[in-house]
Amino acid sequence: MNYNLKIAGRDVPVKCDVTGRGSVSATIGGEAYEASFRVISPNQIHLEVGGRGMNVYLADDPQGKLVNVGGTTWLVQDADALAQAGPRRRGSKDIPQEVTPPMPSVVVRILVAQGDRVEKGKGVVVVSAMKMETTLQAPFAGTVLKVNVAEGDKVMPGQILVDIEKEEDAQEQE
Amino acid sequence: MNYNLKIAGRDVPVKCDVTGRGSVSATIGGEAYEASFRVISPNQIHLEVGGRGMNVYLADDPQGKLVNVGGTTWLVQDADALAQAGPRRRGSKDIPQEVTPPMPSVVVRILVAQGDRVEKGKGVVVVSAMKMETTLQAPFAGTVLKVNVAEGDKVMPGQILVDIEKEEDAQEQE
Amino acid sequence: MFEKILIANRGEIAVRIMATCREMGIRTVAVYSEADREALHVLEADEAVLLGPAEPSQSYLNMDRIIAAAKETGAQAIHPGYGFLAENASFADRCEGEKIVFIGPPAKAIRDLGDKTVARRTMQGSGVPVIPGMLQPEEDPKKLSKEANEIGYPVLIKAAGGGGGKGMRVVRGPEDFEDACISAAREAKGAFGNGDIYLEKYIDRPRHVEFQILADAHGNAIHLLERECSIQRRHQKIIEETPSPALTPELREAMGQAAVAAARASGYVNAGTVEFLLDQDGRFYFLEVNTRLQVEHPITEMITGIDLVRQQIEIAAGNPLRLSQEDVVGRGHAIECRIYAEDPLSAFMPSPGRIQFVKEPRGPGIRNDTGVYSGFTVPMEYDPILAKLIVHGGSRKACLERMTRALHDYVILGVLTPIPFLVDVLRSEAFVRGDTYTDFIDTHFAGWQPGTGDADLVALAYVIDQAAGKKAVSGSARADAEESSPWRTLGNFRP
Amino acid sequence: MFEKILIANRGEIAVRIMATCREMGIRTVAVYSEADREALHVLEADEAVLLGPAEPSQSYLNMDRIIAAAKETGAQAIHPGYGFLAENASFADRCEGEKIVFIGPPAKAIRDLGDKTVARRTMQGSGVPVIPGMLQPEEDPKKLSKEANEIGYPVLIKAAGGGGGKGMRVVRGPEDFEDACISAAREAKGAFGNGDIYLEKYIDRPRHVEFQILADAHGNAIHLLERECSIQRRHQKIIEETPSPALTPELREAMGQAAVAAARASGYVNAGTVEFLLDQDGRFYFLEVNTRLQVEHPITEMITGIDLVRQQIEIAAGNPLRLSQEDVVGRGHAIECRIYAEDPLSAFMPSPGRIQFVKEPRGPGIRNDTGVYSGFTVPMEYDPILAKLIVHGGSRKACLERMTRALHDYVILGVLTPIPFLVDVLRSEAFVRGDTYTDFIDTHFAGWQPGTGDADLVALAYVIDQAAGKKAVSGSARADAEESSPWRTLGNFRP
Repeated sequence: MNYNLKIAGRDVPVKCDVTGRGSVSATIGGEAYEASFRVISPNQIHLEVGGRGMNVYLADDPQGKLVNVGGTTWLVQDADALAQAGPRRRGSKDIPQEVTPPMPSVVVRILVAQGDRVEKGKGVVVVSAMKMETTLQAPFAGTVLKVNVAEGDKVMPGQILVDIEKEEDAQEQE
Repeated sequence: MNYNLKIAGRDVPVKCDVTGRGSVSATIGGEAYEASFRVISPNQIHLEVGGRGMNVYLADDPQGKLVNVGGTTWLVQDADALAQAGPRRRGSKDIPQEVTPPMPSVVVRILVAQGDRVEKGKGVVVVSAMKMETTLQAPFAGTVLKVNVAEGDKVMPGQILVDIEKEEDAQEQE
Repeated sequence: MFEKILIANRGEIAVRIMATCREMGIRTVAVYSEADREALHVLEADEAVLLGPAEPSQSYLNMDRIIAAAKETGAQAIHPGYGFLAENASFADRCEGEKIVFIGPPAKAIRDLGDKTVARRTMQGSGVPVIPGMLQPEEDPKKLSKEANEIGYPVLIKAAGGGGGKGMRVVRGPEDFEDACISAAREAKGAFGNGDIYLEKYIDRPRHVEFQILADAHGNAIHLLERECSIQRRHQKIIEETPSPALTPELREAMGQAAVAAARASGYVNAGTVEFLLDQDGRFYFLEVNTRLQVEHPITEMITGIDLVRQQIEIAAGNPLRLSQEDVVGRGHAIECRIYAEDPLSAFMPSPGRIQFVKEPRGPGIRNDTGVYSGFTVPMEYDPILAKLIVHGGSRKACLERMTRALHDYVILGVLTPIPFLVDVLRSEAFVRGDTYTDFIDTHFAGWQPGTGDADLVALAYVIDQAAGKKAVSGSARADAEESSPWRTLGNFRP
Repeated sequence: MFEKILIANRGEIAVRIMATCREMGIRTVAVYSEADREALHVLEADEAVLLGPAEPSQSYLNMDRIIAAAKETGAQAIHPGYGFLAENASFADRCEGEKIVFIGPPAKAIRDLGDKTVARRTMQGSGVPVIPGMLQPEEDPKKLSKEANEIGYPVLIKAAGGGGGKGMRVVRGPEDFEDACISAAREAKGAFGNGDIYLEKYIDRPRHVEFQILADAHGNAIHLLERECSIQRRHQKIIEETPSPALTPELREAMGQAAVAAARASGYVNAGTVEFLLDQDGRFYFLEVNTRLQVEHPITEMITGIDLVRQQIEIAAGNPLRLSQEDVVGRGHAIECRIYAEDPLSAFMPSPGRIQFVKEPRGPGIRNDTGVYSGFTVPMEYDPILAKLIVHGGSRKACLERMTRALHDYVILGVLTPIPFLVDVLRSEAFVRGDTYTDFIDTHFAGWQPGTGDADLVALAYVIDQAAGKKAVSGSARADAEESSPWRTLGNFRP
């Protein structure tokens, strides 16, 4: 089977054949791997690669599959299916292209009103999660078309809190 | 729903109605109970009876359902279904009516041969599990019809290792 | 002794307090909000009472409901844990008025020590060194700037009403001073409903070293050695250890005595923590007293072998301390790592959500105080702490090795955690050397990124899970137990 | 220091040894039988080698395969754990011959101490008190009965070749003596391939008190205090504690010195245990030396804060002991309960099978050394020990409360365990009083039955699981989180 995986923002093409019960051969990026494995539980697989044994832990997640190897957890997504997936929690450091909270939160303050003109980076909504406030910024210069939430609303990642019409000349600024 | 349960050799008739999501009323033996519950995992239910909360843990078992309450685990069997179930691990203290091992084990020695006459309680087969030997006794006086196993065989509870024909007069001795 | 105690808190601290109560044969009452119906502290309690909606003001901060719950369930005492109502003097008053024992210090001690300038006056009055600066709050910017010149820049503006970095400003010179005062006062007003501010000499690159104290109602007061908590971000501790790599026996002795003096000066009863700043030259200054059980109390329990919650309950029941200062002997080294639900890759932004899977580390010297379990949904309304991993070792080195191992074996899937970040901090030369100052994270880990070494294995695990995982799950792992081993057998090993 | 160690064992002890290896940065090699393909010690190792079929003779006792595995994987040392090859002198010889370090005492010490009469001679020669009796094995029943008359009845017939109650007989008077000798010799021959027997004065209702010793290759030897292991059935320990409720400081001092003398007399190196019998009058007698890491070693680690496996590895690597006798200070109290797969209701018959579900106890002072997990099938071929629950507390009372609580919170479904039995033992007046003698179980718990108090709740849980459990499992517990609380809310509580 072939996969185009997205791991922490990197694209990783994978070719994989189950060569027998409990053993696979795979090509990841350029590298070839021979591995044997044992499914220990729905969340644990014991892997053996190059004579070295290790336990990996997995769980499905709304955004993809969470995989823990060697103490670090990664979000793995199937690039082909990514179109439908929500915004990535990780990777991209710059401002997301929509006004949406990075995590489930509550709207604390709304800093703009319909019709306001905003500069790129201006704070538009303040949300709060777990006692910490976060100010969501305008992704680009433009005009506020619509504010979709009210103070006190519970909001989720992917939900667009404010619609902003991008300015033409802002295009070039990007 | 009505159940006839067998718990540690005791018969326990139960009447139970789910009176709403997360709450039941039940009559157990003579006693009436009002309880609310929450399913925490496939193996854990949180119960609340008479203002007191407790966690119970459950798992299915070849012989019935294992239920842990207050630090003790019980084998609970549905009496109506018991006919098909294997021999009980617990409860009855006297010699089982067949020559069968109490746990998965290996046959170490066979002490009788076909045609032998045996007294009730005579050792007929020695099995071993976890470094401990156990001598299985004749359940009653009789004649050995057939020895069904050889030394070194792995045997399971319920499996009849030796067939013994009961003597008529032995009947009365019971 | 009490027969029943209500724990007015949630999460790991409520669970930890209940553990001691059960060992003492005391029945426990949990309180919970609608967001916490299946929280671990509810599952572990003997009884539980719903307080109200998720919002803290309507649940864990709702004094009326909590008092009523205690009366309804017949609880004779309330343990407030930390946070929420733990340092709320009026709640302590309420309890007293209702004849319910508040397991904590007297309301007056909470009130006096809660006001930073009052506390500074009390300490200075009893010979506890305080940071040079003002002993009274002030509003007039003119007067404040005069004070600033006397103290000498850099100065620190602080709020009299509370801590946590709210209303705090470092001012390097007179030019920015007035603006800083105004914004600090505004922030303080918002945070504590009290805009009072005052000035302290700003101490550069200090260590945060605190002493655990125990005082009973019979005039006995002792300290239980120190905890160094310099590893912080956003004024929030993330790693604590004891003993402090910075203390000499002499310094420990002196600071311990100051801590006990601070307890006596404030008429303190029950368990508390005296926080000090330790400067580059080994001078220490009183910072504040936390009038509650501290988040990081377990490391003290690990090296002293003393159960602090048991001590709190005994003291609250009016029993005299059975421990003398000589009985307190530190053994080995202990470190605590706080496991928050946060994303180390996005400025440690909170990461609530459903915990799909948890595997806790285990083994000699490892303790994990947790408030979550596989399948639990971490609410967004509360503090993001999931658990505290505490390890004990014979030496700081052995303790570090053990903690690194334990973090490596700690798997939490579903919410993000700083575990890989914590491992890198513990392995860093600066930490291993013990060069731990409050600016540690900013200095050494500003732009931290996780290693990407295992990315291929991650992909491999993913595809194996896709290819074989799902169907194999149904116990077919058992089935192929009879098949040929997945392991190389003798002869084709790669050494 | 070693870079890689092979652990020639399985189950909880293999897992526990690996934990210390990892903390020391040493890579681990597991060996396993076909019955252990998914055993925890295989999952936790860096590498693993299949030895062969389940039968111990073809796997964990197969010296050739184990030595070969060590060479193939490049392991520089082998830790034998306990049981299997741990006290096999020829295996120690084999390792030496192959230039692999055996993490244990020299072959000669194992051999000398393995022969009970040789050991008795050695000890008597160096002033360690031994039980009055013979110092040479004897076959001739006539001579033996002469000895018996000299010693005076009751006498104890023992096998020279080994312990565990095999070939052991108490004889109260001359009439039964000869038959007893014959059957004892036969049993000994069967068990140890050596029919030699000898006689000792039978000591009535003794306590079993053992001392942990550490000796390095440089002539340093110390003891790490005692463990009392009087709670036994079928000569198998089930509960151990330290300190012993029976020892005065003077007695502890004297026995500790005797233990160190025993170590020196036998040229002992590495960790070992000197077992004594303590009689009603406080006299103690040398019993035997266990030349390995003891099953119950963790309670010593809990009160001394010393990692015994780390010490074993350091000593085996040729390093001198860094500990002096003064460094060994006991703190608090520790108890271990062995969790076997056995049926407390059927004469503790072994209970192998698939573990459907495990929930381990957790909390301050609780340590669980385990070799199993949910879904693992416990093989029938090996020792039935599943785990060891160890707790530490400030006092014996606090420790008992903590252990009782921890056992109560320990859930294992699928195999039977003695947990309810252990709880009743710990709660019994005799145990609480510390009246612990080797006949404790026979005296107080012969016909033990579990309480039936909760039977109705068991039935209730069963029917709820039937009615609602199955469908609710699929996370619908989440769904009804929004519904009305299952808990009584204020107003209709029953106090």
